[in-house]
Amino acid sequence: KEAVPAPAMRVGWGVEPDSLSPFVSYTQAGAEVFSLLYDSLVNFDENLVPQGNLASSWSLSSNQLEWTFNLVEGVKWHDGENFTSEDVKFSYELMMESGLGLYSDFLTGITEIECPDENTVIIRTEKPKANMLMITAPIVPEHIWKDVAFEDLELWENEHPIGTGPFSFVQWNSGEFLKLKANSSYFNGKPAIEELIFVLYANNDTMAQALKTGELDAAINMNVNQVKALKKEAGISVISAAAFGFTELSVNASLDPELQGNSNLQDPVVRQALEWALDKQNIIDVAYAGQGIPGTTLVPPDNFWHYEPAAGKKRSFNPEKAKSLLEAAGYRDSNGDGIREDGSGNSLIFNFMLRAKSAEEVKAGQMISGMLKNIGIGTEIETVDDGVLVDRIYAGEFDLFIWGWGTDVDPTTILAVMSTDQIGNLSDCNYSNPVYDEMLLEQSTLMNKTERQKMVWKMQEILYDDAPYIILFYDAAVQAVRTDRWQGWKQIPENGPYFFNLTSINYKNVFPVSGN
Amino acid sequence: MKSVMEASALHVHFKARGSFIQEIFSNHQKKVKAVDGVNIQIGEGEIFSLVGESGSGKTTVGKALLALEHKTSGSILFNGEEIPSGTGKSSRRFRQKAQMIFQDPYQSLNPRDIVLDIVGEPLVVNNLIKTSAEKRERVIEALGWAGLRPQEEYLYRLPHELSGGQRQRVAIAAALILNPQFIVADEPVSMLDVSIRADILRLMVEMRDRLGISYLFITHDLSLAWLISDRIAIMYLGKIMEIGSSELIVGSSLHPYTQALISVMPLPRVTKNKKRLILKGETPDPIDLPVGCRFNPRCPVVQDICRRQEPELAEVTPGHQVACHFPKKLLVGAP
Amino acid sequence: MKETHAIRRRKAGQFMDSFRKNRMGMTGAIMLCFFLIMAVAGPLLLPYNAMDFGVADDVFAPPSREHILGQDDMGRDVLRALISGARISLSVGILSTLISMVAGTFLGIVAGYSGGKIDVLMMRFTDVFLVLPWLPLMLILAAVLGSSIWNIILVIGLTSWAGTARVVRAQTLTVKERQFIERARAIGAGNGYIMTRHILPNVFPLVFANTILVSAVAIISETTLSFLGMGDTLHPSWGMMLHYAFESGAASIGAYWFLLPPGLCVVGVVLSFTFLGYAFDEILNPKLKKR
Amino acid sequence: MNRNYLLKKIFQSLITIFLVLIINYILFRVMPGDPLQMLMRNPKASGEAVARTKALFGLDRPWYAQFFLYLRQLLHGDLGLSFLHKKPVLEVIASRILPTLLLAGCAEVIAILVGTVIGIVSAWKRGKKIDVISLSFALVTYSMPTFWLGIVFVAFFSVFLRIFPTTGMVTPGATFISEFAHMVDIGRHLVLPTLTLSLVMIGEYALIMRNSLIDILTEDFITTARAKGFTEQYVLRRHAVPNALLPMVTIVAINLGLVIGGTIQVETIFSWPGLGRLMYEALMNRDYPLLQGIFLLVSISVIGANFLADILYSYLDPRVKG
Amino acid sequence: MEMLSVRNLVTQFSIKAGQVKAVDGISFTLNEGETLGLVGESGCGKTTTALSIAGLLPSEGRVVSGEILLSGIDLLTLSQEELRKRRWKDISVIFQGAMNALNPVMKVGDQITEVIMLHDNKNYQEARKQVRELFSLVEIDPDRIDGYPHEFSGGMKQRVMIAMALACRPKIVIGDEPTTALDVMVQAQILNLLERLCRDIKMGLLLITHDLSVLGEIADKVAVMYAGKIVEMGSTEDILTQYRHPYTEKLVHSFPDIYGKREMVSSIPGDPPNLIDPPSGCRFHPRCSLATIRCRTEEPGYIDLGGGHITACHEIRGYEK
Ligand SMILES: Nc1ncnc2c1ncn2[C@@H]1O[C@H](COP(=O)(O)OP(=O)(O)OP(=O)(O)O)[C@@H](O)[C@H]1O
Ligand SMILES: Nc1ncnc2c1ncn2[C@@H]1O[C@H](COP(=O)(O)OP(=O)(O)OP(=O)(O)O)[C@@H](O)[C@H]1O
Ligand SMILES: [Mg+2]
Ligand SMILES: [Mg+2]
Repeated sequence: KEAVPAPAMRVGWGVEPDSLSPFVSYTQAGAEVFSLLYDSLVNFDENLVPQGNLASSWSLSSNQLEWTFNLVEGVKWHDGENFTSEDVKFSYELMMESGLGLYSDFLTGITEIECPDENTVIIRTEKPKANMLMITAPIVPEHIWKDVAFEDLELWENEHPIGTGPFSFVQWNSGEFLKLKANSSYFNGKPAIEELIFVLYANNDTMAQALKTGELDAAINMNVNQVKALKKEAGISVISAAAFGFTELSVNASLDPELQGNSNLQDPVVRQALEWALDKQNIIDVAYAGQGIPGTTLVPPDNFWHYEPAAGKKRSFNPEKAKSLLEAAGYRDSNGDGIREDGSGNSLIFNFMLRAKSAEEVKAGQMISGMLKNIGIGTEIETVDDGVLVDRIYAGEFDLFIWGWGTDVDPTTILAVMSTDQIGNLSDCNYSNPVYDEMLLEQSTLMNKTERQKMVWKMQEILYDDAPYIILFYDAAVQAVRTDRWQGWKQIPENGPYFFNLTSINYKNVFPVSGN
Repeated sequence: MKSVMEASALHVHFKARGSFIQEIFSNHQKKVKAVDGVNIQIGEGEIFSLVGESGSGKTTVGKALLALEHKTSGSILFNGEEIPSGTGKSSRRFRQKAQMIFQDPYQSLNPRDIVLDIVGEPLVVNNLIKTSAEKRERVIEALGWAGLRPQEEYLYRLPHELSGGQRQRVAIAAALILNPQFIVADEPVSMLDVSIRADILRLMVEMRDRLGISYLFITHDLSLAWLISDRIAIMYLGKIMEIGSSELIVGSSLHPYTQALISVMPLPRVTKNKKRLILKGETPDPIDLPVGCRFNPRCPVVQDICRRQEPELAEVTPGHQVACHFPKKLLVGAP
Repeated sequence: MKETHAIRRRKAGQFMDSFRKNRMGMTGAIMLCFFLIMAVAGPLLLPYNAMDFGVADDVFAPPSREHILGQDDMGRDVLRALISGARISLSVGILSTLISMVAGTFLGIVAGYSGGKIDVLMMRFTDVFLVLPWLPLMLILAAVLGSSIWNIILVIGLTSWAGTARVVRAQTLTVKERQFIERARAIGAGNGYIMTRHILPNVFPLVFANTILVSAVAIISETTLSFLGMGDTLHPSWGMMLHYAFESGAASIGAYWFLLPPGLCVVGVVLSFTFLGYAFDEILNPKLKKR
Repeated sequence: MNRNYLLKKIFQSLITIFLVLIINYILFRVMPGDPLQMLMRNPKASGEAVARTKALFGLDRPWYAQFFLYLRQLLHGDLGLSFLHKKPVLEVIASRILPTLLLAGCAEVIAILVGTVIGIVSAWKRGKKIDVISLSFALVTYSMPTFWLGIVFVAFFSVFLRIFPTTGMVTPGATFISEFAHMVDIGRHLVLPTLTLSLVMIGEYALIMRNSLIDILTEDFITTARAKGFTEQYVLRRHAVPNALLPMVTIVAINLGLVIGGTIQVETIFSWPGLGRLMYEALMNRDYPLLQGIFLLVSISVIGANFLADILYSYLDPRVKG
Repeated sequence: MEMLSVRNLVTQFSIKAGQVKAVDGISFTLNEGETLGLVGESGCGKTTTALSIAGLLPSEGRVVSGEILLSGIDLLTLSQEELRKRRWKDISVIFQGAMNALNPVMKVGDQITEVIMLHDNKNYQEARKQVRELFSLVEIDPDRIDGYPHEFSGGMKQRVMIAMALACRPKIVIGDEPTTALDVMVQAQILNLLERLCRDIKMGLLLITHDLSVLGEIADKVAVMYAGKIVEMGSTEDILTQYRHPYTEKLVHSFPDIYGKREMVSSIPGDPPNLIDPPSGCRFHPRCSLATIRCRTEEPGYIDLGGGHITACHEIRGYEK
């Protein structure tokens, strides 16, 4: 209809990057865009197994402390400059030095980077570094970034990003759209999408409408309820894929006597009883339109590191079990008001914060509140906005709330949330366990995958038993694409999402339906 | 005759709404000299009239006498004592003794109140009654004085259910209920139909005769003043031009302004070829008073001195004071 | 004081006569009655439990014999939710209007009657509330106070008094010039007495018409706040229903039974208030009296 | 134009602006949510980095010092840095202001025109069928929540009829053959949001115009004009309407603040890239400087509009004096 | 020469409570250059008479019957459009309260030019020239032609209204209480002006007032109205001194006469009648001291007392001529 040179692809999304600078952005949308504009040393294949990207091959020294990466030759930046090993060294060092950006965490443990020649990078580490091949940090051009003063790094907008990636930057109208175009001289071959336009939608209802009317070719952050409806539309493929993340009921498990939470939550029995009381499938069905998988531990299933409790140990919906656990532990309803009291007569009534931002979480919260009522636990629901919630978490003035996490391929980041040193920072349940803390450090140095898996499983088991988090379910990413316009769409990994899947494979591989 | 109310050298000046810059930055405020040195004495049982054009300051004098307008200078003695200003006890007592009747009976009664409340309000405000039965009793009495009979029929009416004359009677009843000694009646009949004016005027005279109330009767209609008052003062731009008994003022006025007023007064007789003294122009701006005699720009017999020196009010014949350099009778009027 | 009552009745009677002839006013009254009955009696007939969630198949189930208006995003009966929402929406509208009316009337009368510096300051203060963007101001206040139903009422009340204050002040200024105020002063009445006994009753009729229009705005405000996620989830108003309808994509998935009824109800209630306010204005505003 | 009157109005406006500044400032200090938390999107920032950021935004000083700092910066036209965008607030606002002006401007103009016409017609034909119909129409639309009307419009016009695009201001990322094609594209996107925003405002304008005109029509000078032998239309146009328009001038200016509220809703529904949505995002992200900036800007524009209205008023109504 | 002749004019207002018989069969004539005064208490139908003649009744008012002949043409038979074209050209009106009769946002000069342009087909410049002349005629500085009404004093506004009324040289000018609300001195100025204009321009003036005393100064003839009817009519002299009707008598005696005896003026007892359901017989009978049974039942006809002096009273014998 409009004068658009085909083939252009319009992708609707609900959030846009907070910045185009890898040192400033902390969002998933940002990461997605960086994966298109920039390349990293390695990235993931369709099964999320690391593969070479800018690095054509690599080797690890026998003491496991020195990595040598051989780079692809003849790679050029979007502005025509040559890409060299110095760019890699520059990027990594800048990230490590500033500590800014989504990627700097992955670089911990690196002690030295050396560039013996233009196409070789040597990276030395203090201890063996298990996640070295999980680093997807974008390599930025030294010839541009060297002019940015270190103090300004946090404010420098990177308004016109130059990368080596499959797409180059055209235009960003913040609040409207972000436009990229195919990098015709991409060393891995030019993508079939000539123009890639991400369109920001302030609400996902109109986004779905736009997909239906054909204003969009794909939509990323769809509403769970739309799955059913869109399935009926011809030419649209809608998926509800296992996303990289989970939603949890977080419990204030702090043992600190100074903190303000309800002290009965310090008892693991109470926390476990909470989980026994929840019909997770029902919550998913009603509050999330059936999209999601009941959850157990912090690492999502389909991931090599995921630990699934044995059948005998697993806490599934069983209110009777919850009640008997509580009875046994001495929580009885002694005054007949339907709410249990502890030994000293304090009612088991918990403050329960829900994020006003998320309609689904509020719904889930209301259902949970009802389910807990059934086992004699009262809740006082408060819907708050994120600012308030964060304040209260830091002040320790909370009992229960619902929120979620996104996860990586590598389990370290998410497992770190539960470490003692994250209290007051990332930890939002104030969980503390010295044994766990030690294991967290150790697993990151285990180069043997099986060994490391064992330890990671053990950590998850500890958490499952202590239940500071009650993992409600693993999130589903609802995404839809118009298959009557583009073909070759792949879910990554198997049953995974089309977009936001830690790779840029779909953008590089889809091609127009002939005759369109 | 003992004087009930006595004002001497009364000045009331208002801040002129000057320009915004002046209001903020300048101390030199322009003033409207609404009342500019007025002396009057009102005797016991006397009806004293104040006559003048619109804007001459009649109402302001009346309000100042009742302490409803802040006087700029001068003294006001009520029964020989300076009238109180604040809201203290003595002020309360004064309010009860001195009352006011307003011009517009359509405006001066709260349209949402019934007669009982309107007339009884002075009692309530001044805490003079304890029970509502007492209030009712006193209201009925006052309505009787004002000639609204049978009283019960009026008690629960709203103002809009009364005729103009009845309304003014209600207002009078409300003024009488506190047994005042002195009443300022500010144009009490000017809004009423001619056919009912007489009743109200008669009522006022009757009250004077029966209760010995003194009146300051404010009017722009000289003939009404002549009709009911003992003495008349003619006011022009905040100053009194002439004072004297009714007969003297109407019959042998000495000030050209008074004479002009009399000559243009409409009369219920054929006056087609009457000789009238119609003053040219309009009343000057009270903010910018003319130098000398304030009447000089319109005076038909103006002389040089009138433009330089302001004449003082001086007694010409006993009981007849005029503020004019050349008081004499001009040949105008009389059909 | 039998007679006083009789007078009141007489006045009320006159008012009713004019009102009955006013077609829009009557329409508004009938509509409002409908919603009032819905709010008062409805929950007795069709009680609603916000915790009464369904199972998977109930979510967005279209209208059926059992659920005349279908089921909502959590499988609850839309009709019942609607009825229970009436109570919330109406109470929010009425209570917040009360706050705004009391505050606006008080400030308006005091400013108008006092005049001078007090007036200038109070009116500038009022201006601030008129010039600050209203919806974001409400959103911020709601965020500050937290989104319980009482806070919502407070927030709407606090942000909507400025208009009333202006109307009241303007009216006070004209009433103040009436002679009966002067007369009250002449008999020794104090300012407080004059303001409450004389100004207030004469200002009130116009305030009243204005107030009804404010209620209409208050209900829309509540709806909007809820829609933007600042409502009280535990007391779902129509606005909250619309919020969930929209958040769960009711429009795009075609669940019109969840999107249209709450919207129409809001329009209905607001319209009834608007019609009433319009009619009262026609009747009580002397400026609009027929020649 | 009376110089005095002008000065007085300027002075009054300045007082209001000052009060707005104070309230604006206080408002954002009492908001929950630690701004620093929002500011440091990097959750693992070192203490040093936190201190640096604090200093950058002046958050390390006592509140009064912050206020004076704020005032001083304001005097230099500096509204601070947006927490969220890490850009000068003014720059962020500037990038979003045009779409809002376009949308709100079009909607206001339509609402004023249509509202006035409805008001005139229904006052003139008071009590007649056309009065009842046009007024009912205006009041019904007035009673609709803006966002709801928007949703219904999208469902009907964009999805069912498919005659207007659902969202946005332009077809995203499209390249246009000519500037004209670009305009047409914007125009097509503009229709629904404008319609939504204007419909909900028409009612108020219609009602005010109607009441004001009815009031004027009872004035003696209207009888005089009729007596002079002019046609009804002439009397209406030349004598009644100019007088009746006076209150509209004030109302339109005051309503500007309300329009902004409306744009938040419309811009959210239609993903219009304007100030309303920016404000909503800023609110959701505790971007104080940005919010403060927008508030200040909006307030000052409303004050400015009121000021212009006053001037226009004094021009239209010669009775107004200083 | 007879210019205006009103015959049996009946005008009513339809209101909720019923039909207000505001004007109930009045007849009079007005000759060229003559001034007829119409006097009566508030609400007796004076303004309604004026509005009926000028064809300006509000929508609820209606001329029920009668004739209004202007130079022999019955205005009531004309179409709206014809009437509109004749307005101001034939009959102009000076309204009660000039402060409200002028459009506050329009220059006074323009308010006059527009009517000249409409009826006399002149262009703006010509019309303006004429307005300046009119201003001189009514003794206003012609340079104030571009002023706004609020810049004028009450008396000047009234002069502007007079100038406007004269703009198209009408045959008849109706003055509805043109001097009420003005100070005596200004009132005298205005009356003087009107008197002079009547004489110079030879227009007929219908002067409506509730103040009988002003008529002594200016009117040739006076008609006394009571409750929608003319109860007595005659030369000014006749009415003020040779009155025959008890109402006229009471009215005359309501005004103090400073050249007469200083005695209390009289008032008329009772309330004005309800015009929806007026009293039977003579409408004045409930307030009349001479009323007999006949007055209560039989409506009096006009008795011609000669010289154009007529009165409607059964008890006319009660007076000595
Ligand atoms: N409150 C006030 N502030 C400023 N000026 C005032 C005030 N009250 C009266 N004036 C001015 O004082 C002068 C005298 O006013 P006042 O009301 O006393 O006149 P008046 O003789 O009673 O006139 P009227 O016959 O119209 O009632 C007028 O010029 C008036 O404008
Ligand atoms: N528009 C109207 N609707 C109903 N009744 C009316 C209307 N206009 C006038 N009347 C009634 O008609 C009667 C005559 O009114 P009119 O205005 O002619 O009196 P008037 O003699 O001019 O009185 P005034 O001296 O007060 O001007 C009055 O009883 C009045 O109430
Ligand atoms: Mg006065
Ligand atoms: Mg009249």
